[in-house]
Amino acid sequence: MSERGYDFTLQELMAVAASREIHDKEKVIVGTGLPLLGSMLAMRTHAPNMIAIYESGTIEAKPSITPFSVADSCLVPGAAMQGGLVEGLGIVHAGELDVGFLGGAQVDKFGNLNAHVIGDYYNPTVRFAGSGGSNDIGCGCKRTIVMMLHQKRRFVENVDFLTTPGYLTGGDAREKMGYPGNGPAVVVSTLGILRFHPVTKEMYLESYHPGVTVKMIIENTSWNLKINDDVKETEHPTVEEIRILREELDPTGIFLNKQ
Amino acid sequence: MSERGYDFTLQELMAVAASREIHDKEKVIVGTGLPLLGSMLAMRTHAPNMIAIYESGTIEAKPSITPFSVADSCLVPGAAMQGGLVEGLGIVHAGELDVGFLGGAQVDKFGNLNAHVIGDYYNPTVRFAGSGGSNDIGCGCKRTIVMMLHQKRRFVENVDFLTTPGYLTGGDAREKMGYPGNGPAVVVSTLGILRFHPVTKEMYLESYHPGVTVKMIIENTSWNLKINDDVKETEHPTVEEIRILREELDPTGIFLNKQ
Amino acid sequence: MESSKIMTAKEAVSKFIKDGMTVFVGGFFHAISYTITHEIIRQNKRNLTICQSSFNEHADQMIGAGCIDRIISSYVWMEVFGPLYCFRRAMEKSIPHKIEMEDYSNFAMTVRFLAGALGIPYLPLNSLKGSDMMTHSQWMGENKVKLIEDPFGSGISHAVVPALKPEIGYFHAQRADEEGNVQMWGILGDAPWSVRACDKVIVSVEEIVSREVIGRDPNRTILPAYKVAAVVKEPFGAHPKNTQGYYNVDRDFIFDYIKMSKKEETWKEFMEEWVYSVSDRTEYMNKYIKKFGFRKFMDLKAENMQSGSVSYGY
Amino acid sequence: MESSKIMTAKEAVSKFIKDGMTVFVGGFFHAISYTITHEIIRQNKRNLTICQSSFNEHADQMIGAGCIDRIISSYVWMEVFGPLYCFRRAMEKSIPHKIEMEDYSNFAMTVRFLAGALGIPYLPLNSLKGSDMMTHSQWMGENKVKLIEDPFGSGISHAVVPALKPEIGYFHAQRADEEGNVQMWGILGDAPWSVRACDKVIVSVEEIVSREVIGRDPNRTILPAYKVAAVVKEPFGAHPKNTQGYYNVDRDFIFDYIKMSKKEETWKEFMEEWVYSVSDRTEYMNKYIKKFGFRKFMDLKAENMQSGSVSYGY
Repeated sequence: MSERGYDFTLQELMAVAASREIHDKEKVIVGTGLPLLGSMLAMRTHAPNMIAIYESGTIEAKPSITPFSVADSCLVPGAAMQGGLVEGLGIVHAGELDVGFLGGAQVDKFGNLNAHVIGDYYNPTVRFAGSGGSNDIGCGCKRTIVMMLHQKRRFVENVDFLTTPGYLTGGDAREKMGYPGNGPAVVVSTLGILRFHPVTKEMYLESYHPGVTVKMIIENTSWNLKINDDVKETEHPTVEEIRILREELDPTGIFLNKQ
Repeated sequence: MSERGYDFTLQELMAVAASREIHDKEKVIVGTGLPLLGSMLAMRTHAPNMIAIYESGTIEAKPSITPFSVADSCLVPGAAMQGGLVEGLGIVHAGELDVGFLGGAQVDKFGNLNAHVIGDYYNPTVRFAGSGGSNDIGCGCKRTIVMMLHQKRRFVENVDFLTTPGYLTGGDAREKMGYPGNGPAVVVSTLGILRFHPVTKEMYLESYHPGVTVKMIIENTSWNLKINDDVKETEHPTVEEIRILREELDPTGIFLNKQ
Repeated sequence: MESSKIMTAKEAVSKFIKDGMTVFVGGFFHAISYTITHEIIRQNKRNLTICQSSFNEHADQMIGAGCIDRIISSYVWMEVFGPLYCFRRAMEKSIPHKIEMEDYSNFAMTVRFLAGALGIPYLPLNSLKGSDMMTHSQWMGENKVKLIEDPFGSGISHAVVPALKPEIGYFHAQRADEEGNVQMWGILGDAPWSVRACDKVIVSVEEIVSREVIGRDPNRTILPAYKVAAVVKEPFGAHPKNTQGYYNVDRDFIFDYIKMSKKEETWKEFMEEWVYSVSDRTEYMNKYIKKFGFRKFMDLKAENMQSGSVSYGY
Repeated sequence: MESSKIMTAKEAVSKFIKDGMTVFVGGFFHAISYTITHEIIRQNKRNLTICQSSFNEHADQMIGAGCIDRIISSYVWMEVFGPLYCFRRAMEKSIPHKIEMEDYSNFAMTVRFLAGALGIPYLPLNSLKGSDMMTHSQWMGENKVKLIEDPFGSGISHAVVPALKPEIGYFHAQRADEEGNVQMWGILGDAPWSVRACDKVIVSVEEIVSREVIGRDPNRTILPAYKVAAVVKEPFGAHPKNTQGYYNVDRDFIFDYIKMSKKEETWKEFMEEWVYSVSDRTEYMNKYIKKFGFRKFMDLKAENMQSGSVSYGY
């Protein structure tokens, strides 16, 4: 991709899109990979007072290098507080955090996620990691940002196993459950950015990434995807955002040059 | 009191009696006052491997001076572990401790204790401290040692308020409740030592202190107290026990010379 | 974080503690914030509900001063030091006015805060059941505690208590940075869970340290800055109680308080001398040293007993 | 206490881990006891149920070696490093034999241990409900989790999970004394509650220190000696994982494991080289340094970043 006289990759675009979902002063439970880069980028741009929290119980981590794991030793020195999982996830469960990141093998139109199996739970074709903290983050954070590979077998009518609730069957189904958190705010996929209708809670396409067409996105989604009336191209990263990602956050290209 | 050529006070006799209830290697939740002196005496005589635990979350305290409070700062340096109440009482609640000490304003014949009020709960004649950790200790410790002033208004038919369960209505009433702990093993009173019948769970007199008669004890008990067939005088402290109490544990007489 | 939360006790109490609030009060005998407690009394706060696993003379002083309507706790007393007379006068004789207490066990209180901090709605216990605390309630009624059969079929019923999440809390600790990351050691009391259960917390500390000092030993932190509304720097802020590493209990002072509080008249004299006639903690400590002398003051100060250092390197 | 609990990993596993037991395995990515894990594999333990909030390659190796029948956890994977192929082969193709996993969320697992440690019989949660983890169970059936209406009348139902109290547990930490008082810092994972929930615990540590060193900083202790059955002194006992203050993660080694484990054949080669053909951790580290060189070994070693010391005086 080349725009405005500079290059950026799809990974970089997604990291930037994730970063822009975070507001200043928010408490964010940060994962690994793109969510981590997105969060760290937000802190270096428009959200300098964002509080980075890790599942492993690290609060306000200030790593001098980019961590490789939610339990990376580099997260601990300099952190404001270090506990265990009961500290890291307890505040998620109590509804104290603003933003969490989610992913998975499948997502449906109401943002429900599957991180367990493809096929039958008791005789899986493919077995994945399981929930880890995803279910807790999906139930507890005020809002969540879902990051997904956009493929037809991943954007499905019904998930094979519901690991983490989005809006369940849509409408007020989630509200009735009384979770502390309000559900997914956005899906940043490899093809576009999708949000949820305020009443029906059904996913719709807000923007397509540079080089991607709405048609491609429809073809890569199993259900009849709703398209926003003013669907547009995803906003591009700025030169400064790309510079920070490449020079400050991933100087050796270990995170962004993988795909 | 003068026996075997030396003196001891009632307080000292009671501390020694409490000490003798503790076996080596037991985990004991230690209170203040006489229970504390009894426990420390046990560790210096027949129970050198007793583990002293405090409600305040101190495990294996090794104070160089006798603590004045369960939260005395002298308990902390040198302890094996220091946490908070959730650590101190969590292991009581989980049924991990062998012995706890209890007291109160009233006790009935099944060892139920009142530490809340004399009179009506909502309009008390006298209001006391409340449970503190007593209820937890009474429910959770494998066995408890009750220390009481032996007076008719304290050894009552029915407690005005049941703070800490002994054997409730007797027989298998306590067992049915399914507490982790098995209830009071002994009452060390200011007049004698009392235990509980293995089946009926009713309190009976095992021994009377030197200078006290069975008649005096009956007169100072509100219900028709059962007397053991071979009721005898309470065993006297040894010279060494008294020496340790006076010279090592309470050299300034602050605990034992109060009454 | 962008801004300092350091302010005086006067400012913190005035800004964050309102009449009628449910206020968590930290400390288990050790490290009780007398600086905030006395400020609440001087500012004449009214109709407070105070909660803490176990209360000492700090509750007694607020009760005598008429600040308190309700108490949620397991204990209001001063161990072997003796009873608390304002508490008794209020409970037995409605002096200065009637107060109510919702009685729990110490562990039940502690885990009510634990549940509050973790967002766990209620907790079943092995304690409480069979006691009259199950059947007697002042104002919570059906919401105080319930006896519920184990849904997992053990055949046992448990006392079930609801989570407790106070609107505001205050406590005393050894140190914090200006943003409000708090480190505490020694006896933690119902902390860390109680302070984490509060919506917002005022903390008084012996020392303010830099964020960098906090970051060198992050396992020592018991409360992160985002929960903290105000940081009050107050050396000897827990006197007459102890603060591990800083000063010991002032037993004589506590015995004197208990003696003076036996009668309303002498209790008022004590309060006039140590609370109402001083405007802040600095005046209090000046008065203390003037009255008892520098030697007595220095006797309270702690010996230096170092923890030793560990490495957090990677 | 009267006697030392120091023994070798071989002795500890032989003495305390029996076929068919439910074994808690400590560490959350950080500080996983590979020394005990490898010894379990070498001693060919069978029919174990393993439980931990989240599992990494240590589970994968035990699964591949046929030690495991059942897993209670929220996660078996290696984050961005990749999937665990023995786990997948066992779940998808019953190689080397069929295994079952009881799936919870990470927080649900963590508080199942918390409840176990505190004697709390069960806990209600905001998580889990609405997910298929509520309706799917391998062997616990009705005892896995229940949906129960809030007895305090909020109108909300909660997923309720039972306490978990494993018969035996093992974990890795920085240091312990010979009696088994364990101190740990950095990322605690599901500790301290998980290790406290176990009846008995084997701990491997980087260093043995005196009881006096433990007593200088008792807030650092996460497990008291009375819960500990064995103390195994094993420097680099968590390699290829990290131990804060001692050594960093060996990323190359983990990537290599994941690559080798894609096929059964190459997985067996890896295991032969690093587990079966060495008799203990000392031989393992000798082989490591011989193969990768002293420089690579030294690159893993942690920098010195001191916590600083505080005073516990009074």
